[in-house]
Amino acid sequence: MSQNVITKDEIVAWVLAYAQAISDNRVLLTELDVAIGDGDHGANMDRGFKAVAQKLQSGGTDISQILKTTGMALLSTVGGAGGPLYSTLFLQAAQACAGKSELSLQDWTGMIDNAARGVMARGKAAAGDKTMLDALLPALQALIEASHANLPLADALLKSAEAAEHGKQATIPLIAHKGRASYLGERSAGHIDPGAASTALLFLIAAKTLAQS
Amino acid sequence: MSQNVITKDEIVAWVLAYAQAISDNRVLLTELDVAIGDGDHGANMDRGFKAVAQKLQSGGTDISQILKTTGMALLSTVGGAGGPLYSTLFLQAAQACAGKSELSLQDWTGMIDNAARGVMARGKAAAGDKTMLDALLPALQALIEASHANLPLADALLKSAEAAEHGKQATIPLIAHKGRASYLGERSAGHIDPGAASTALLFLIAAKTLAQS
Amino acid sequence: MKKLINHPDDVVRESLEGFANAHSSLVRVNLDPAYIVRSDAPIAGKVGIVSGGGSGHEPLHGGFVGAGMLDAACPGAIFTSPTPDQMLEAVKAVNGQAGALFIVKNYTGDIMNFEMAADLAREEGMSIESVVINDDVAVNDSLYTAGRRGVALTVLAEKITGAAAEQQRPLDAVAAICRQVNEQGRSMGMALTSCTVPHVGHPMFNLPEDEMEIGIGIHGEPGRRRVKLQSANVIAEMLMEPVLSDMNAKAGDDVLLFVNGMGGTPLTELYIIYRKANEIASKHGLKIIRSLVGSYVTSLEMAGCSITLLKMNDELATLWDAPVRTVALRWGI
Amino acid sequence: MKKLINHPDDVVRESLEGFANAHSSLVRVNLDPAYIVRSDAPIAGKVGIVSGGGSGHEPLHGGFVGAGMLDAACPGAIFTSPTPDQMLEAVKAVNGQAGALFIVKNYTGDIMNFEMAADLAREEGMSIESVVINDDVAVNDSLYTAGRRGVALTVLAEKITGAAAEQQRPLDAVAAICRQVNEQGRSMGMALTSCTVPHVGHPMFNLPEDEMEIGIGIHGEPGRRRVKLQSANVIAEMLMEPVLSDMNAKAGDDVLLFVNGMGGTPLTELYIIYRKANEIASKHGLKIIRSLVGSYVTSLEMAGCSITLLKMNDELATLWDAPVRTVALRWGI
Ligand SMILES: Nc1ncnc2c1ncn2[C@@H]1O[C@H](COP(=O)(O)OP(=O)(O)O)[C@@H](O)[C@H]1O
Ligand SMILES: Nc1ncnc2c1ncn2[C@@H]1O[C@H](COP(=O)(O)OP(=O)(O)O)[C@@H](O)[C@H]1O
Ligand SMILES: [Mg+2]
Ligand SMILES: [Mg+2]
Ligand SMILES: [Mg+2]
Ligand SMILES: [Mg+2]
Repeated sequence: MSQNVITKDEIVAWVLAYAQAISDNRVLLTELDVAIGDGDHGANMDRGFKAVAQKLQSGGTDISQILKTTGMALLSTVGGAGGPLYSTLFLQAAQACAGKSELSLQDWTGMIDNAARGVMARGKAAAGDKTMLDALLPALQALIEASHANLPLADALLKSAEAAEHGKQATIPLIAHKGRASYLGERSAGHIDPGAASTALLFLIAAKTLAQS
Repeated sequence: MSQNVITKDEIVAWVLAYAQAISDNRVLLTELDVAIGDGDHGANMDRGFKAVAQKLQSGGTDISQILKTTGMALLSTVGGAGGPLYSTLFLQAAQACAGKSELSLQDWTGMIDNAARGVMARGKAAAGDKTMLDALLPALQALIEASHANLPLADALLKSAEAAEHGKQATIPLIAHKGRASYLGERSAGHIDPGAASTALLFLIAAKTLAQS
Repeated sequence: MKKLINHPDDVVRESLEGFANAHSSLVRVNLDPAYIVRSDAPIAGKVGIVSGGGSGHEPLHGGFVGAGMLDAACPGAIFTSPTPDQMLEAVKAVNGQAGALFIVKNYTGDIMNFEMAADLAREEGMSIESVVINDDVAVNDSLYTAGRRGVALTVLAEKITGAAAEQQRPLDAVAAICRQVNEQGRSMGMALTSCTVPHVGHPMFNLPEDEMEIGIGIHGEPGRRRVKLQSANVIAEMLMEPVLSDMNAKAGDDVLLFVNGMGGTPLTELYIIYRKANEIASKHGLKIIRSLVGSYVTSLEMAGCSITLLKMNDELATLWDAPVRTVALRWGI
Repeated sequence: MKKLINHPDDVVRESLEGFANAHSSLVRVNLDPAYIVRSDAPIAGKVGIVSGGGSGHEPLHGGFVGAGMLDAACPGAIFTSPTPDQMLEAVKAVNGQAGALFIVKNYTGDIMNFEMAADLAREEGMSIESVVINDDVAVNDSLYTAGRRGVALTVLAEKITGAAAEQQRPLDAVAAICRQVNEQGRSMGMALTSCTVPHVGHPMFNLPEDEMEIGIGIHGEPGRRRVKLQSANVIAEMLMEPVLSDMNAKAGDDVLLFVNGMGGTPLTELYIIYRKANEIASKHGLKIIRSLVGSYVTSLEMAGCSITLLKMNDELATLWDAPVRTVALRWGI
């Protein structure tokens, strides 16, 4: 990121580091899902990102293709709600990067914007429904602001990670309106949404991997 | 028993008191059967003797008929191993008393002798197999000895109750060779046999009811 | 966690392998991607009936693959909707050139994965219809939930729809029957104990000895409320009341009464619930013309039950009675 | 104790009432004395097949009453053999003037009650034969035990014998088929958890999280030994080894492989066991020509399983395949 841009190899590193982080946090994600869901979010994401890591071992030809490979691998291995949603996230990200060999902050922001729109279209949820969007949308908002302010990429990634983490914590008091947790009604309040947790981790790993390389 | 004999009404009182004792000891008998059987001996005996008590409410015409009524009621309500065995015990006792309007010690001893033979024929068990016979046979032995020694009836009943109790306790170290407990092999040792416990109770109640009336 | 398994990662695959070994005369099993098809598929001119969902609900759905019911079932990981490629391959394997119907339980994950599969299948030129089953009256069907869940009614829908397809009715007619079943059926469930997902390794929730959960789904989630343990008769009332008040059945109507076990409840107990549910339905003037009692839509080893009422008519009764030959439901052939 | 019951005293009767309500097209139920008969009984010229035993093993035996299987079943109290008057009334209700066969599981209580019933029926002029099922290799058949227990093979014996009787074979021929099944079949079971008898109110034994019982029966009794919990594959080996070494099946023989659940074990797990048992049997050169997987001979809500192998021949296979129409086993009609 010496050039204030993200390279193809850094994208691979990001996804692989996320795969590792998912594996490390598998029990945590599972336990969050036990509390207000069905206890599979950790295992699902881990199964999916293990398959992704396998596919990305040999690197990739370009950023868009790497993200598409990731999305396709998730689609056929994760299942549940997480599968289509994370698959859509990466496939829509891929679409936004078509033809690009490196990503500026503006590119990255546009990519996350497209990804977030994809997730919203797929899941028909909105902010405050206690889903992964409650981490994803604040992260996007932080990126947009950083982009307007022309912050250095590393700072922008850090801010988006903080915003995602904040958004994740803010899911605690919410009553879920989408996904399995919504069946619990008021009993869903008092817990972090597992999808918000895995999404916050995605931005944390982006900040760690991409801002340090 | 003022005449050193047992009357028809005393027989009814004995069986009714035993029904009450079974009800009082139901949990105990059940727990003994949980340890080395299938946990139903208390419920089975209680169901049976509740039915018996119902039938005997209006007394009975003669001793043999009272005992036969008891045996028949047990046959159609107890089930399991206990049902046929206790039914046989009372039916064979009834047969031995046919035509008698009161029982001397010798009559009572002959009655128990016939009952014990019936139980042995029905269950094909022998002394030391860790069954109700291990209370029944010592009780019979004590009665025979008391009968030979011409002891007062009350003393004889007391001695038979003590012998049955002793026989019951002596089942503890035994490895069961008959009934459900035999499936446990060596794991059956260390427990009182439930059938021996219910039989010891039968002789204890006889001593209490018949020796005091 | 005490289970007859080897490793949590291998549960679904090994179970599927055992299923394939045991029932090779009725079904063919594909492992990657995982799906089960009836052994005589595809059947020319017949609408393919395809269902699927997370594993852990057995015999649903694999146990209902066969003549007169499902053409294919796609098992996901435990409590996890299957992936679109499974449905795509399955629907191709049962393609009799008359289109296919997806029977989908109403969960966000199932909806999305089946939707994506339908898109892919349509891209390959197939006609696909989907019916979403949402019979669980424990959940409000409002803007503020993912809608009512699909639970035990699914097995009735699969049986009746499968019979309609077996008669070579066209896709829209088959889908209409399935929708009719969904509209006319309601369910409600409860749990005495939690279940343990192999990957989680401990119970999903802790229920004290004197409490139960009312309004559970089939994924080990807690119910709508936790209350003191009640007798079977009171429980039957607690389940029947919301079912009856949500469905439009009136005195004189014919119904099918289905008491479903959650996996860990013995048949004896289901019949005690059935007895009371039957009494309550009869008091409401309903005529119980068909019955089903057993553990058909389960939640691993959870102890508990659900009650389903389906309002019947002559056509539904005829389709219910039609021959079926699957591992878990079989009559007439 | 968490159960869907009202009062322990009422469990068997209420469950039977629910069973009667749910299955009135297949069976008739008498409550006092308690027995279940197929709805078309008695059938002139047909040997009556009568079984029974303690309750708590459902669907055994009531679930197997119907065309091609049992004519009558007599349920006792939970884990308690029924009484002779039940068998006497049942055998009279199915008397087709061709005699009756009692299929009895080998327990002291069952033996004695059925014996007394047979005596009473013979006094009334009926021909009665009895076959005692004793397939459980966990118990030594020696002078020092009550002999091997009758466990899961019972359902196979009831199916095959029932098919023979349906063909109007005479009593001695029907009894001979039943004896053949008993001679050629062996079982062995294990438990992960105990069960709770309603009247007892607490588990029959306490099994730590990392232990299991090997060599259990079906009455909640502990097994022959307690060992550390093992994987499904090792458990399948622990059950198959004694079964194979006790039965006279050699490479090339046809067998039926039956994996039975104890009540609280999900189907998924039974198929994992089946998968390995199938592999072991195949390694021994056995040809598995028929299979059965499910909870057919249970021990209330106990978690665990048993494996049964039955050496087959053409006649047994034909009888196994013959149509059967009961609540719990049905095909061909
Ligand atoms: N409609 C939706 N839109 C966005 N995210 C959703 C939606 N439904 C569920 N999610 C997210 O998915 C997460 C659950 O994923 P996962 O456990 O993998 O799937 P499932 O709920 O099918 O078991 C939830 O925590 C939530 O963040
Ligand atoms: N063959 C036998 N002969 C004599 N008594 C026996 C025999 N088999 C079992 N019993 C007695 O029966 C008792 C068990 O009775 P019960 O629990 O009512 O029946 P079950 O064993 O059928 O559950 C045993 O404790 C034993 O004393
Ligand atoms: Mg989940
Ligand atoms: Mg007992
Ligand atoms: Mg899930
Ligand atoms: Mg018993």
